[in-house]
Amino acid sequence: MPANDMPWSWPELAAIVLSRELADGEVGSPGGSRSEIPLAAARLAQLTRAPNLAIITSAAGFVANMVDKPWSPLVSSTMDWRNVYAGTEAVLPSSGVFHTRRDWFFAGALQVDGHGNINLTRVRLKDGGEMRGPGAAGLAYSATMAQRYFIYMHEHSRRSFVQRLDYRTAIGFGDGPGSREALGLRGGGPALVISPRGVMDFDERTLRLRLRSVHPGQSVEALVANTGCELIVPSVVPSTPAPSEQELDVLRRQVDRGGVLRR
Amino acid sequence: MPANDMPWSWPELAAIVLSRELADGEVGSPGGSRSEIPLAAARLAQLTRAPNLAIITSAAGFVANMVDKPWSPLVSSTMDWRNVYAGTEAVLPSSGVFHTRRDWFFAGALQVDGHGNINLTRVRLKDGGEMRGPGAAGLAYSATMAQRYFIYMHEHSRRSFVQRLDYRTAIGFGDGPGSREALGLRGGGPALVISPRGVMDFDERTLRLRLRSVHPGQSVEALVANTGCELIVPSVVPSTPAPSEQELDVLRRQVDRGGVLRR
Amino acid sequence: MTGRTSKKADAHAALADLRDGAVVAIGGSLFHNKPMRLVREVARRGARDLIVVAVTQASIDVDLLVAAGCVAEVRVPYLGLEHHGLALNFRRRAADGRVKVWDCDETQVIAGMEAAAKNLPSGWTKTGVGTDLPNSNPDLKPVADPITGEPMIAVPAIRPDMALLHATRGDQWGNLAYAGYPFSDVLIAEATRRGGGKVIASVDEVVPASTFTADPFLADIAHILVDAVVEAPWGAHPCSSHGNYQYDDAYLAHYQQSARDGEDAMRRWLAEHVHAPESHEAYLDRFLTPSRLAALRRDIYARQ
Amino acid sequence: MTGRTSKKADAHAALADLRDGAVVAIGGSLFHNKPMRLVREVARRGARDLIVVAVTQASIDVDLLVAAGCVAEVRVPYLGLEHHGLALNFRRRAADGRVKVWDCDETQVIAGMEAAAKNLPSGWTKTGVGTDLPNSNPDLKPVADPITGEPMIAVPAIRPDMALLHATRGDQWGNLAYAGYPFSDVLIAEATRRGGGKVIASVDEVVPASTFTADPFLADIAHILVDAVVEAPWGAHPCSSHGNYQYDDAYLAHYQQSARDGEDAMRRWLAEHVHAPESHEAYLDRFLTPSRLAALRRDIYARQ
Repeated sequence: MPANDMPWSWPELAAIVLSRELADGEVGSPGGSRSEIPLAAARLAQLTRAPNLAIITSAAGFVANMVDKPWSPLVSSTMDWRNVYAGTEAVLPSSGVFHTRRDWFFAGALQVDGHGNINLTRVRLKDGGEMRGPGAAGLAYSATMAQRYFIYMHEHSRRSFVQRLDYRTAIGFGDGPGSREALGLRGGGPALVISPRGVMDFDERTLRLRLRSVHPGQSVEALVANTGCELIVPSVVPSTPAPSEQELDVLRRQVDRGGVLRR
Repeated sequence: MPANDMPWSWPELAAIVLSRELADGEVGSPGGSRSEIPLAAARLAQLTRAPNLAIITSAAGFVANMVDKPWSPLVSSTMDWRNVYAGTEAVLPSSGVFHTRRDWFFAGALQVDGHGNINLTRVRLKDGGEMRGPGAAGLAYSATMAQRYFIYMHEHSRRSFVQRLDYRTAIGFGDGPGSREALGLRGGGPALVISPRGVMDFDERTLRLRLRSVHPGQSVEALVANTGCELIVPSVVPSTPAPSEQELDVLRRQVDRGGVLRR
Repeated sequence: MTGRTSKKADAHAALADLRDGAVVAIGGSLFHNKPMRLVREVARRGARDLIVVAVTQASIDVDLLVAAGCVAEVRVPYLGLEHHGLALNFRRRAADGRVKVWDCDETQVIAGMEAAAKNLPSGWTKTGVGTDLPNSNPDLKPVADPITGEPMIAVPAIRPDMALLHATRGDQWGNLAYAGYPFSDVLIAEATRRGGGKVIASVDEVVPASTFTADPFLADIAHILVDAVVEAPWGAHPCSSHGNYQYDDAYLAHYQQSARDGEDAMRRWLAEHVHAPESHEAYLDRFLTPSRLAALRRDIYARQ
Repeated sequence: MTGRTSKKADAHAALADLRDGAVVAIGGSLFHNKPMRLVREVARRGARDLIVVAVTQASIDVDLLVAAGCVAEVRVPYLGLEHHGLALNFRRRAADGRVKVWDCDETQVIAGMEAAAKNLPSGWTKTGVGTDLPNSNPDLKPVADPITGEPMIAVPAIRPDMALLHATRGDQWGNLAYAGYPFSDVLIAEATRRGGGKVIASVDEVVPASTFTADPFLADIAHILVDAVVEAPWGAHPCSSHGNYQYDDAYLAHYQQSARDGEDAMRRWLAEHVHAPESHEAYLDRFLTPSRLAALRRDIYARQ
């Protein structure tokens, strides 16, 4: 991870940036590795701009909204009772967890490519062996069916942003324009990739990864040098808008009082 | 309906005869028109010979057993709260009602043919019009998937026991030996047909309707004369074993205290 | 920051989106949990050409809409009035072709609704193989399983434009709780919402949202699946609110007698029971009394 | 008349039918509702060549069975120890081919289990279209939907020979109640029983049957889906009994350290934690204390 001298941690920045992507009235599931980041993002959105946003625990059915609810700690383990029970008003039957719309979800990945396809299954090592990841979980499903999704990468290197995945676990834009349509996929594919270095989205025409902003304190050059896949770099790359005082305040006082995101 | 001078009503006899077909440890659903008859049959079985028999309300998920439970009235409407709640220990989620094995179920019908196929959809009238029945309900499913089933006919005439159905709503033995196998159907097909005149089963080799017994007070001749489909009549046709004192006693004192089956 | 948006609505506003020709799913089963207050409102509006889906079973709900001339097609596995007899208005209009019938079994409708809930093109079932159902209903497509090759039936996804449900309790955010069985209402809500349709629920009581936050397992249907909550005390009448109050057998018998007496008698019944009452409250005060309500409650647990 | 037959059994008797090579489904998810008391018993028996299915997610349950040499194939959408890291025993044995991996997504396993629960040959899903999953797992068959022609994946029915579950409470007839989420345990029980397999459930407490007759909606899994109920207080330890007590993070960290230290360290861990304790009670007394139990309970609702 690159150096971060800012008055916020990388997970805090990720939670705040991702939070801004969520719109009022939407329904989505935080998930992926270090799921406390997307869970914080969704709670922060509910408590700031999106009071009608609904959180469904990924692969469990707890439907939660933190507006006017007592504070509850943010915990690392996704399905920890404290995480799923906080703000819950209804519990979907297990048969129905995959019967509801998801406007968004979050994915971590071992590798991502230039069309937003991701690998969570296995990575070939230089010694010819392979490192096995945790598996698809529900990401092959979500990537196929959800309205849009956000990829958060804890490492931004040529090993994690690759030209060619060792295994395509979940589809993004496939091989480019027309891929999703030909396969009859639902939803719009990946909307955004965030890493400790910056924020990327996808060019509307080519559906290729495009640099949207670099985080305060990071450089475009270092980001590009550490990206192994094609990346569209506009002539002007703005800085990722820094967390506002209100965002940091709500995040630290109402969402993550225990400081899990600062560890 | 033929005359019945016996000290029991036709629905009582039907409930008792059907009750004898149910084995301990089985799981099944009473259903069909006048579903109080199969419900009484199942409760009677639980309270006499089959304490581990489980009743699932047809198309709802109430799993009931009346052993050591307080008495509750028998009511005409299948899903009446009093019917479904009595003896209930668990309620299946609606998603799982069709995910559990049924060792048996019961079907009424507008018409039945000589291979136990049934019609609940529509009957052609002599004037060229048609009389529409209530529809398949879940019988096309049950006939396909359940281990075995019992058909109870409130009328035994050439209009209801027919050579050719006007519409095949649910499959019995289809066109005869090999039909179910060719279609990959689950379960063993119809086991028994009971009417106000007698009890019929199916010949093992031809899978054709076969007279098993005539009820006390009914004649083989009248039964045959009122049957419009082929019917195997053995040289000796015994009388349907009359309700025992214990059966009638448990039925009237513990199952149907209100006398719904005597109306 | 503005707060959350309430989903409480009156019946008229909740049904404003109902267009002629819509696919309307009705919840409950037989005489239970039928959203009769909403059904009467649909008939009052004079909706036309509806395709009505009910799963698992329908009774006066669909028969009344048929009698009121609202229905073009019926997709119902069982339509009848149980111990009161067959659904006579339906039978009359099906016989002369004014209403089209989509023959089906419960599990076929469920397969189509599950496909919609999962956002898939079709659902697969064994049901109907070897029967006349795929012959009289061409939407039920005979296919071969790709693994074993055995005969199966594919049912295209059924995506209602609107679902009408009745629950015992609900809160302003749309969470719904059933005292008795929810029948297939959860699936109906899932299939409707997933395909972009509206889910309208009447409830006997609107309760504080704290009811659900205190015990979130109470909610049979989560607010994310519900668009509008219509407060309608005794809103299932003359059907039962399952586990809360019983169906009104005398009222049902009167309905069935009118149906038996023919179309003129049915029109008079509709005028009196559907069109004349100016509001749900007027309906309740006209056709029910406190002692009758007490009897309908008492019957729930009656041990003789 | 003889009475009903109790399904209470001790773990050893309940697992008597487990044969080498069996397809075993494990319930719960991640660190929650894992039937660890039963999992340890399977390892103690020295079961071999099991095909282990877990849906939705697995952690120490499957990794421990892999470490004990019981497993030939893993069918698990996510296998990892969450904040403790990857499943190292699994990773080691998958890398050198001692364990076969059936690559899959949650919804693919669910499609296969739903097919089994419905007694159908295959389940259909959109999941996996356009990915490498059907390439590395030939059981996931690319097919075309018969209505729209669009690409789909057919998953053959997954029919476990045995299911191992953990619930909070159960009665002697086999009714089970969960204080928290039942995850996919209902589907696992349905799929297993429908195909003729055995469903074995451990419970923290066996309660009187009157608990369920007083409120039948309490039962998350009905007795008709359960073959044996094994009383096992704190039987999910070191995982959580969801909504009842928390997972034991220190114990999990120690497990993970042993896995990290290699196969010898893992063998020592298994000897101490799985093989040495003569009974479940001996295990509890060796690795837990009353104050630790109080802390695991307290953490459920902890507000800092």
